[in-house]
Amino acid sequence: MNYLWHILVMINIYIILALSFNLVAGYTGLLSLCHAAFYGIGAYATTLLMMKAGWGFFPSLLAAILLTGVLSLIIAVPSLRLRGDYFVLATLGFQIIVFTILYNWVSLTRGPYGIPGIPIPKVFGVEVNTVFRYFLFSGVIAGFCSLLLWMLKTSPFGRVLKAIREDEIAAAALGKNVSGLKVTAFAIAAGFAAVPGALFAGYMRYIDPTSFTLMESVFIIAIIIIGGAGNFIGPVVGAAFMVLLPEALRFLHIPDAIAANMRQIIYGLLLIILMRYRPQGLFGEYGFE
Amino acid sequence: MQEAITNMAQTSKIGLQVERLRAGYGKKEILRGLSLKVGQGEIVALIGPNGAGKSTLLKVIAGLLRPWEGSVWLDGTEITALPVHQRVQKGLAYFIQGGEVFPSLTVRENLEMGALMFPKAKRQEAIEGVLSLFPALKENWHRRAGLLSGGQRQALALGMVLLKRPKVLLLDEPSAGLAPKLAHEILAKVRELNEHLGITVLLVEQRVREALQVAHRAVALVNGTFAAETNEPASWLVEGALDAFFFGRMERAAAS
Amino acid sequence: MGNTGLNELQTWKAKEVVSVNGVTIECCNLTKTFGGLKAVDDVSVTFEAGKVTALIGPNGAGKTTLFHLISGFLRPDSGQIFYRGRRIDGLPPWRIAQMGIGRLFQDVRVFGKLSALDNVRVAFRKQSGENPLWTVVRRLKVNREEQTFTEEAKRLLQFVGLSELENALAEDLSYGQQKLLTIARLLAAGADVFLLDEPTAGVNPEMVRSLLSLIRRLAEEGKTVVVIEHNMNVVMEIADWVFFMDEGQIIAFGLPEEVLGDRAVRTAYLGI
Amino acid sequence: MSRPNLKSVKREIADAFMEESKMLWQLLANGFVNGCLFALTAFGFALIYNTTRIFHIAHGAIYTAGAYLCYVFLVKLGWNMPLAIILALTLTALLGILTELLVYAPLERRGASLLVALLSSLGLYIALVNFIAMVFGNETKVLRPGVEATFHFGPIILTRIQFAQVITACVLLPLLLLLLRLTDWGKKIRALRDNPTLTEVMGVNTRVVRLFVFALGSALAGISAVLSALDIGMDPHIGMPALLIAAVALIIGGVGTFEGPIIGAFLLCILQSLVIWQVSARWMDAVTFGLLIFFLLFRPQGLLGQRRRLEEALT
Repeated sequence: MNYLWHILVMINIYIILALSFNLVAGYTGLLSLCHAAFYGIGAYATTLLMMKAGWGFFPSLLAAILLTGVLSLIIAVPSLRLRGDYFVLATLGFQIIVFTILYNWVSLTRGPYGIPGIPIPKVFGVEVNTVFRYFLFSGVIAGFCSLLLWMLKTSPFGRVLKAIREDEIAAAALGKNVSGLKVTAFAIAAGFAAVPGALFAGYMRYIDPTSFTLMESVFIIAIIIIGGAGNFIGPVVGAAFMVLLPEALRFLHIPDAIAANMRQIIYGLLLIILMRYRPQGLFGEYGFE
Repeated sequence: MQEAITNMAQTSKIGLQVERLRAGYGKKEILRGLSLKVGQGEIVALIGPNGAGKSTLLKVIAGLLRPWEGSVWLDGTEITALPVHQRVQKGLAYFIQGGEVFPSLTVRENLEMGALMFPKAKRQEAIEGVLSLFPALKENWHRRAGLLSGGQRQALALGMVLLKRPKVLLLDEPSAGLAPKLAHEILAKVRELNEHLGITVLLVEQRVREALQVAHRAVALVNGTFAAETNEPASWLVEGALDAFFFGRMERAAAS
Repeated sequence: MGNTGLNELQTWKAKEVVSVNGVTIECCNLTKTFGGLKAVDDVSVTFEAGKVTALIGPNGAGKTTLFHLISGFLRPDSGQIFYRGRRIDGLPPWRIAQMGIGRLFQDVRVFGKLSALDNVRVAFRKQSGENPLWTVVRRLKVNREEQTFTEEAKRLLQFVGLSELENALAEDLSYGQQKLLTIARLLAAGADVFLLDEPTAGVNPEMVRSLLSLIRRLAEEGKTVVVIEHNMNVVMEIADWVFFMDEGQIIAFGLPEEVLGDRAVRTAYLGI
Repeated sequence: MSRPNLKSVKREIADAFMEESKMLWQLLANGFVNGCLFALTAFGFALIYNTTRIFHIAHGAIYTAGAYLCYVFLVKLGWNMPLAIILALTLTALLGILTELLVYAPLERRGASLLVALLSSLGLYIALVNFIAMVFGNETKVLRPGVEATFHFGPIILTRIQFAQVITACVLLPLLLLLLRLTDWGKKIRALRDNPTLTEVMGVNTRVVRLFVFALGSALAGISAVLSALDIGMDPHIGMPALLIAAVALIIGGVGTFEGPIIGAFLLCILQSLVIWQVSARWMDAVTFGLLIFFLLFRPQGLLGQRRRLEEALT
């Protein structure tokens, strides 16, 4: 049974990642390659605050959200005026720099050795110490995040982001502060990405930089594209699909060594095929055109 | 809408023909069912206000814009679905509005791009022919085209098109931005090429007077459709003859 | 679509829109150069409220550049622009738009994947729901406000004749309908000045009728309307005043029949 | 008593200084050799990007494929080196052509956005690299076992392969630049870079030029990959760093130019050597991508490129 709960925990984590990324990519139309960096910053910030400052899980998480949101401005403010592939490249650069820092700032992050023994989160004094409990815990948090993101997306705020995505010049001509709104959306999405980071750290009880690489950013993009960008159902379906696919391969009795590559090949081919025939993904509404 | 009546002055053979063309950009409809014939060896001037669809028509004929409906014919064969470069190989040449060149290639290289279909040995000779037309280009032989003045660039672009020795020539404002004297020379050159080589020309020109003087026939477009034509273009030079196309129903407004 | 209620529509933001005649936009000695080419060359013009002013001239005369300068998408090299006495050159486009200068682009620029209704609703100014914090914390207030906006948007859609299509995606509308939609959008944005770049181009003739009457009505309601237009029939029909531009300069202005009858204008236009 | 001691201390200092300067020379030389390799990859990438504007991430996978194809012929099948390399490069070029035919050309015909092409390219990268990893495994493979012969040039030591890398790049790169200037194909490629529409109007079949560009660019990536693999071996993930350096080299050298990426690659690799010298190899990536962001923000036209007019961006 634990196996099932484990998978659902991972789905919960990726749902928050995908929905927050959707705010940037699907709603605002900004293809960013550094969402995993924010995910990682969130994980490390929460962990370090819990372990070094001795804070509880929730205060650490809140601080991590704020920190991630603020740090995202470093890349967002200057690079949002870049267009198309230049913006993608700038965020790629940021992703790699963040990874390098996590990897090399050994005195703070222990670098490649990672941080073991992360404390188990407590809710009202109760330790979330079984997989099932963690599933409930992450489910409630994912539900809460989804609710918040849903409120954002169904609000005039979400609507004006979509308008910017469709035509930012027209949006500016209607009096919308395009750069301000873009930066806001970017920072909110980054802040939300800290949540799955904290959940991941608390669940694994060990983190190292390899969970927050460029390929993880690409994985998040793949979720959005396969499920579909620009609405609510697409990212959720995408997250479930991407987490379940390797498990499905396992059930087909494909050896683990091959299955790992095979699922990546499937993601890759799906990306190509969807871009060719259905750029808005399976359930999405926006196709990066 | 009135269909184009075609009484071609020079010859009965059709060099270029479009049939019931509808075309535009995105959802914006520019050509609204336009039909037109140009006889072989004929110079036809297209007249009409901005936005009438003259440039769009040339783009469709050249193959840069796919029409929504209708067909394009060159020397009796349909070319509606042909890619641009195949139309060029069939003898169509197109001078793009504004005189586009390759800015980072030198003048010489630009001309060589125009002369690509000649065997290498013949290129220089062909290019010399064009240079005699625009001596200023010779002076800038090794300069990057992006550094040329507007007029020189225009001349270079025209030289590249003329190098193609086309059967049908589409000219979109070839004299724009040129000094009046040079503009006149260029149009005279077009007429000369037409007379000596029998090139068919479809001409869009801001300088309506010059265009009408050089053309065998003139066609007026208004709002994406055929409005009128004449076998005596000079007759349209009379004061007020073109008002209907350019200024519409003046009298009604003046009366009110 | 009679002459219903544009004034009524505007009452709720009456403070912002002063519906009196007089000069609203004033351009003084504007110059804009693109790498040696003077696109706008020492242009001084004024546009008045309650009138339709047409800006005509050959391609490349600098008309669209002038619009870009007024709406802030380009900065003038020299010269000043005033809107109701306030200097606006140098401000970012969205600030200028917020002050009430609306702009319709040559290509329609609708928000394709948004419904017609959303295209209009997104345009309203001062939506507290555009603040992400408020949409979460003060959801009820935002929702109430949203109801008002929805009603207003529906009335605006009715005003431009698109009520039945409010749920259609903007990209599925015809070109003419999209233009009507963008005008509704400008009304929602509280525009007081309408800079319309070739509003009738590419629109089918039947739709041109309703567009023109709409434009006319905007002027009657006291808006400042400026159109760039190539179709002289249209100019004769709707313009109160005409500026003729050629090679970056205003070379003639006056009543439509005066300008179109002007010898120099005919030469520049016809090339005869 | 103290004199000899002082002398030896002095000598030690001098030795240390010599060592230090020797190391600098060696590092600079290594930077230059790497520059040679990455200039080839960057040139191939630039060839494709400048003419098609496709951000060809799959270039990295094609790079990897080049090395592994060579591995198959050379090690698995035991053929001789020239044959193996030529065959590998031919197949790499073919892979580039297939990429254009099957992935990019259909998108181009549909008029898809460049972001869509970029995402397709990303998909292709992932699929290809993982296919290679599935077939060959993730561990490092070598093309040639044993120790290489070395050459000494003053303080600098180069292995025979490194020497070959320098020679190849120093012959190929000027030759390619010359071919771009002098041949019809070169002119067509530069014309396509300048103005695709006019190129078509000049009667050039741009689709064929694009295929040619993909073939040539991929073959260059292949050459670079094989040369690198001969030196330090390969694993399925060598393509990504190569691609990233090529892309950064193009941006800092100047998008739209062909000399730019070459200069960019050399600058970048030498800078990396200096970072190793003064800071640490571990911060190399941070410096590289910091430089990328700096250029994107403050000099997007790169060292050699021309600034696009602001007004062009508006329309």
